[in-house]
Amino acid sequence: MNSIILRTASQLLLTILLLFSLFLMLRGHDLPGGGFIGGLVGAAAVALYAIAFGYRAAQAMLRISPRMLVGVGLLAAVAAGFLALLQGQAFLTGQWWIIGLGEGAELKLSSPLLFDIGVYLVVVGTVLTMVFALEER
Amino acid sequence: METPLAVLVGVLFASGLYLVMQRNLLRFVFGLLLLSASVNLLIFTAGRVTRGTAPIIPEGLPTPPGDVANALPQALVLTAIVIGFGLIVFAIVLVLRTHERLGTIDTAEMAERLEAPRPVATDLEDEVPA
Amino acid sequence: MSWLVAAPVVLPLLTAALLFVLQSRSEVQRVLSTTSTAVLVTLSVILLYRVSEGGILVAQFGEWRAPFGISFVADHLSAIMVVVTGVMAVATAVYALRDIDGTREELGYHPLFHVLLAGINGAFLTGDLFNLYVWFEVLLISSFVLLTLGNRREQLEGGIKYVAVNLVSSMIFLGAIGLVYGLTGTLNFADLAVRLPEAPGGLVTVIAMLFLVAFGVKAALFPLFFWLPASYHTPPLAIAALFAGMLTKVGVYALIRVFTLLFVHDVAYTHTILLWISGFTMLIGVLGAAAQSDVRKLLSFHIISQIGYMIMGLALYTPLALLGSIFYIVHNIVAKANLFLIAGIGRRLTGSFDLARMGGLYRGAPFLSVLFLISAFSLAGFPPLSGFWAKLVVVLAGARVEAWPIVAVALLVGLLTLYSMTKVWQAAFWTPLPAGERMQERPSALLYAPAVGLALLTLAMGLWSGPFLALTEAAANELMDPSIYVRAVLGEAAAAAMRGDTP
Amino acid sequence: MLIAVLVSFGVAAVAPWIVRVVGDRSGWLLALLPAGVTAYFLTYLPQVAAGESVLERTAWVPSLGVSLAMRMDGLSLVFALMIAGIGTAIVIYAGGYLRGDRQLPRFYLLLLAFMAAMLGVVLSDNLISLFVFWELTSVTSYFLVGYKHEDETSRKSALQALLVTAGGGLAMLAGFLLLGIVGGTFEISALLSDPDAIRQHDAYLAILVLVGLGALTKSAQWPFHFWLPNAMAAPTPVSAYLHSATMVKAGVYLLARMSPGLGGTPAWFWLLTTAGVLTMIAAASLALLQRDSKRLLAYSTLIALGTLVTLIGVGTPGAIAAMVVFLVGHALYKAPLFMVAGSVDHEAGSRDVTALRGLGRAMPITWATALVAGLSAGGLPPLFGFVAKELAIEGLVTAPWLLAGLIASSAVMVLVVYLVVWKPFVGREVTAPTPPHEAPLSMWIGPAVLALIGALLGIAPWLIGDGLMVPAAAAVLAELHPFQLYLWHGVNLALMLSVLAVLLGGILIWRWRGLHDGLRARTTHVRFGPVAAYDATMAGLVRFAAWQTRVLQSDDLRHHMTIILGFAVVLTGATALLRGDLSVSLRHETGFFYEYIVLVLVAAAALSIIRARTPLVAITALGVAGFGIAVVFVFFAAPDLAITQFLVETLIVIIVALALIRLPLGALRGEAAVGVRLLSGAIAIVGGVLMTLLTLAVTGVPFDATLSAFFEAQSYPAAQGRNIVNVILVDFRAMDTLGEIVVLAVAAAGCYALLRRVVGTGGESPKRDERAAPGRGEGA
Repeated sequence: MNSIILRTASQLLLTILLLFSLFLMLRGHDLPGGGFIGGLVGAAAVALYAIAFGYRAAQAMLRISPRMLVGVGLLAAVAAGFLALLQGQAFLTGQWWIIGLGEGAELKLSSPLLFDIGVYLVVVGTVLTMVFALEER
Repeated sequence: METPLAVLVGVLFASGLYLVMQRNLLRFVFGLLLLSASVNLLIFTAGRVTRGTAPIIPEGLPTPPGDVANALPQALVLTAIVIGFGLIVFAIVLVLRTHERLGTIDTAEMAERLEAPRPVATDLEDEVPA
Repeated sequence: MSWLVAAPVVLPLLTAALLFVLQSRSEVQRVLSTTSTAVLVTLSVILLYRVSEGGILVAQFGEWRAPFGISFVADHLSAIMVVVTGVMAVATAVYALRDIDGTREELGYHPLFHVLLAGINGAFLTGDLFNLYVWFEVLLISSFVLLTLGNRREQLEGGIKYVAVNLVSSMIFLGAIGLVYGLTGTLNFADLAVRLPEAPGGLVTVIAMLFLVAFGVKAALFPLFFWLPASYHTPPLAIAALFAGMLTKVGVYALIRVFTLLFVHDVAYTHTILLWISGFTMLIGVLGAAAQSDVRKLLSFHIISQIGYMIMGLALYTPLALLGSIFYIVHNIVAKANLFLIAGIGRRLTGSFDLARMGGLYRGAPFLSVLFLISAFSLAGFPPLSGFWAKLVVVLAGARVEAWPIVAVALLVGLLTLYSMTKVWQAAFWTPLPAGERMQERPSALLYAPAVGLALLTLAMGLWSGPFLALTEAAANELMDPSIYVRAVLGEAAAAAMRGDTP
Repeated sequence: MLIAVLVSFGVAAVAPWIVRVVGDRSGWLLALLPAGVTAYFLTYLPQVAAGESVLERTAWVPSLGVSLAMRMDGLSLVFALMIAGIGTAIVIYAGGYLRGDRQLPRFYLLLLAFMAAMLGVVLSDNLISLFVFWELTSVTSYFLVGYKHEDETSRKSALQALLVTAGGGLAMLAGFLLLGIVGGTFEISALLSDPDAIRQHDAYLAILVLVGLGALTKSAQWPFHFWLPNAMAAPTPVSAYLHSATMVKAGVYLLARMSPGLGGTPAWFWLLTTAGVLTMIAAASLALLQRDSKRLLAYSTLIALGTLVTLIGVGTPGAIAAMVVFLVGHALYKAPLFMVAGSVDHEAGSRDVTALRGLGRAMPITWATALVAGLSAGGLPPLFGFVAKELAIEGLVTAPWLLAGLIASSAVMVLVVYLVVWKPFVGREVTAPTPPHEAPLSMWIGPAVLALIGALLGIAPWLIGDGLMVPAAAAVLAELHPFQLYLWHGVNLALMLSVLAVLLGGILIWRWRGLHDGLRARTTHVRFGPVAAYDATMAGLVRFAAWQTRVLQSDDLRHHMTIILGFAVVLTGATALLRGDLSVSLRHETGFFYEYIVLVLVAAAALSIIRARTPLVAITALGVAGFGIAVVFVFFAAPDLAITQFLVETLIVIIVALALIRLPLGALRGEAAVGVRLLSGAIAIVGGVLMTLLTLAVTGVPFDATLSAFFEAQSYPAAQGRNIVNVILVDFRAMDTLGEIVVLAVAAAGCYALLRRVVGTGGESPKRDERAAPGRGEGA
């Protein structure tokens, strides 16, 4: 797949899809989406890149091994559960920090969000690990 | 709409069962996929289905305005789909690897291949005596 | 105390997550992994102590009260199982320091090991049916990977069978969960215990059979056990020992849980089926063992046979029988896993797992002989070792309800177990090594240490069986009265409603 | 009393170290233990002689009614003194016999542990703790018989002894449990205090047979007798101790102990006397075939055991008195005889009585000991054996056929004595494989002392009569029946029968060689009887095990899957028919046309996978089915599910395709035979129908939506989320999701591990296994 169009297109697509996947994840609490769906789309973005440039290039672009992503994601999810323990509440109890940004806009930071980010990372890492491992052969 | 869905559950389940009882491991994998689809659909159906609204609360309201679809089975099925995905991909890769190391994906031949002194190998480095 | 109930799952998960991140640093991994198991067993013992002092402990994740959120429930049975898991974790983790090679470490042995522990403990602690499925899958997928880790050909061949059968049974399990949910609208065990009696009984019995099959596969009951002897002899012994000890017991645990808490409306039917199955499981397993000449395969068949005794206790469904069943589980995990560890040392000394090629261990390794004898004779039910009490209680329970055929089978199987254990003893220990073979290098003390610890535990459970029996008795009494469980999870009102009291 | 048992176990545990430190003379030092224990038990003599019994309670497992209660009465004291007293002689003897043996440390451990266990058996007042000690004697016996474990005969004999006694032990355990249930306690004294409750219970016969099986196997009664002669593979001290003086008498002890509770019924009488007499006769006949001194003595032990069991079966005061006296008499002569045979073997190199001649000159002390013990064994005055036999004959006069058995076997006893204590020693010319010389002190002192005690008690039997024998008989009878012991009873029937037995023995001695050779020639090809039955059982077991494993354990996953799913379907289906009321009422459904089209499409796709001949077709069908299901989710208001299903399906199709590239084309070939397909098809169809019916039945029940209502109400107010499905995933049921991502993480790790191009070296360095074909195939 050495077509320049594809390469250019996939670079563009990569950016758009990655952003879209983050968007899907972040809005998941209120609308269809969430860590899993977002993660799949994100993984698809990188996988597409890998198909266009080879998995080595994709890995280099990522800078971090997909297996590491999995580990970090797991850590994030478990950590989200631990936040509640610090407050003396049960494991995985939702913690919310709502920061007003003025004019009615607000930023909702929360442990469920962190949890969902963990899910996102694990999904991206998992799918990429699988795809890279299959591609490698 | 539960009745036709229940019938579909049965058809998928039966096809899956038939396929997992085959000698060919690839067929086995397909059977597994069908079984998975069948039970996912079963959970979905068991929570009763409605054509109404998705379980999403509109802006500005604290709770859904009227009847919405049952959210719990959806969440369960979502989890089950994801878990099934992980398991089945692992199974596929295992079949692939078994094919490389034993030279067959026929369940009736696998044990014999194990006894063969020289495996049918695709990658020679595997054959360093373990 | 809710953190304590979650700790046996969260700690290994956290450890696994850290180990995933630290994948490239082998020394750090080893230290972290072993330390974590030590902490795990400590926390588990504290949990059991708390439960035995103050009764059932419940954790409601996210502070969502039952039945809406997911509950973890530590009753006596769960806490006992968690402690045993902790003990096995420490033993196999130490053994693994010498048994697991660098390649397997690099492929992720350490995090996988902890995920497996988390899955096992999750299955023991969860009070939610769907969540049980999730932990089952966690332990299954990690066992899949551990089983095939290293990609040796016999591992793959055995792995295929193990994976295939277990995946299909998982599908049946999931389907059964869907049906239960559709019937009751709930997933919480305690809530189900309240609501299932109101559901159509015949339908519930049919669904119960699906659970019996699904858990029966994991527990390796007759005739669902084929995957076990096809695969358990293939991985390194540190992994095989943990599998042999724990995995089937998770299935047994699940059977005990659902057939004491959920499906007790038609005991005459369901538990009679269990009784038949238990008899065949005992018999077929031990006969399978008699035909084997590979130590690991022989021991694998024994696992099946002994599962039969545990199910017999459940099937008899009296407090004494359940006590026996639980005591049997604990005894069996310790003794059976130890035999695998000892077989591993024996293999290092003689260079083989094949009884025809092993030999000379009585002369060459007297200490190992003692360790083997303790575990093997315990499994054969010889007094005063732990297995004797286990068998005694189960048989006594059978005699009390005059279930003579199963009592006869249980005793006969005891004799056959003795026969197959002496077969190993005679061939591997008494018979001299084949001509021209010499004893190999002295195995590391790290391999011996866990075997010694488990042997001492077996001895202790035999000679001071009183306290152990008291704990299991408390567990059995809780199981016989589901309203205790329901009260702990849902409160007094639900328990009273369940007992049929009018408030 | 428990303290004596525990101390003995303790000393046994450290015995190996003592032997290593002290060396060759450790036998003398270790003998202090049994000697001390003997002295300790002698202190109970006054109380016991006064007719008291001492009870000592120690809790063990109270919740099961198991205690370490110990009781001392006449019967227990007789046994305890025998065990410890003869034990002293044996421990000293073994020091000489096994001098310099590498395994001596282990030997002492086992021997002393056996002694401790045996003491436990005869002192326990609790059925379960008695069983515990009982089995410990079986185990220690196993290791002692297999002492020369590098020799295959030893191993086989050890296993045989273990399996026979342990098998009987398990029957006995069942009997004990039954007894405990019937009597409401495991305490023996409590059980025996109310014998009618047991004897008149429906389970009496079962209890009798089960407990009897334990006793009869342990005491090697016909048809379980064969393990005892084979156990002669053990070193001589073991044969002398376990297999003549003590362990084999455990069965006798148990019968005597239980006799107040179980005895006195016709069933008891017939069971015991039949077994006893058959044992006497079988042993007497088989003894004629032997020329190995230890085997000869083993068969004579069987005769004695048969006599004891017969006497207990008869159960009259006279018979019981005879039993306790015979018990002691036998122990006092049989142990020395074994030791003498061992000394001869040790110093002259053979146990074949036809290969030895004229040893008397070289081994005078040994010979003298042999003669004294032998005369006692032959039942000749003025020795204790004579007293015992006279009593036995008197005890059996009421049952002529039992008496006939006793006389016949006594005659053989005389022959055995001649062959063991006379034939090898007399003569001027010395015939022996190695030049004989006298045994060392350690090897003659023990037997000599025991033989002398036998002689002393023969002359003055009253020494132990009232003090020990009468209380012992009283314990068995549960009431006091005083009797006197005399050496000389005057000329009476018993004496005449005794003379008859000796005369018959003389005839046997005269005709022995011809009889022996003739019988041997005729019996070499015998292929039936208890031994053949044992061998056939063992061989059959192995064959059956192999057969059932072959049948059930095919190597083919497809077979496993078919059996498992077949079982699942049959079990569920049968339950549905038997118990279930899957009354499915067809409901009126209001579906849209396009919905049905999608459903039919999915079903058709699924079915076409079955028919697919090429992977491409299958993958396409799979994709269609998956996307169809996603569409179904769209129809029924599940957007998250639809998206997920769509994405996952895509990924799976891609991954299957990636994998397929590496699999051979036509990978879907390989069809099974028509019959197999029909079977799978039937299972599949029934399974599918069941699933449909169950789903319909379940959805036909009114739905309880409490949980969902809670989620709808709390999702936004309490969990700040509008997408209820997502809130359930990350908050309400976040634990599920946590598990789910762990599954994913591990699946990824698994794929990585499977696909990495590394060699699994295994933790093991290359060993023999790997050089040949590894693993499999060695199994069946």
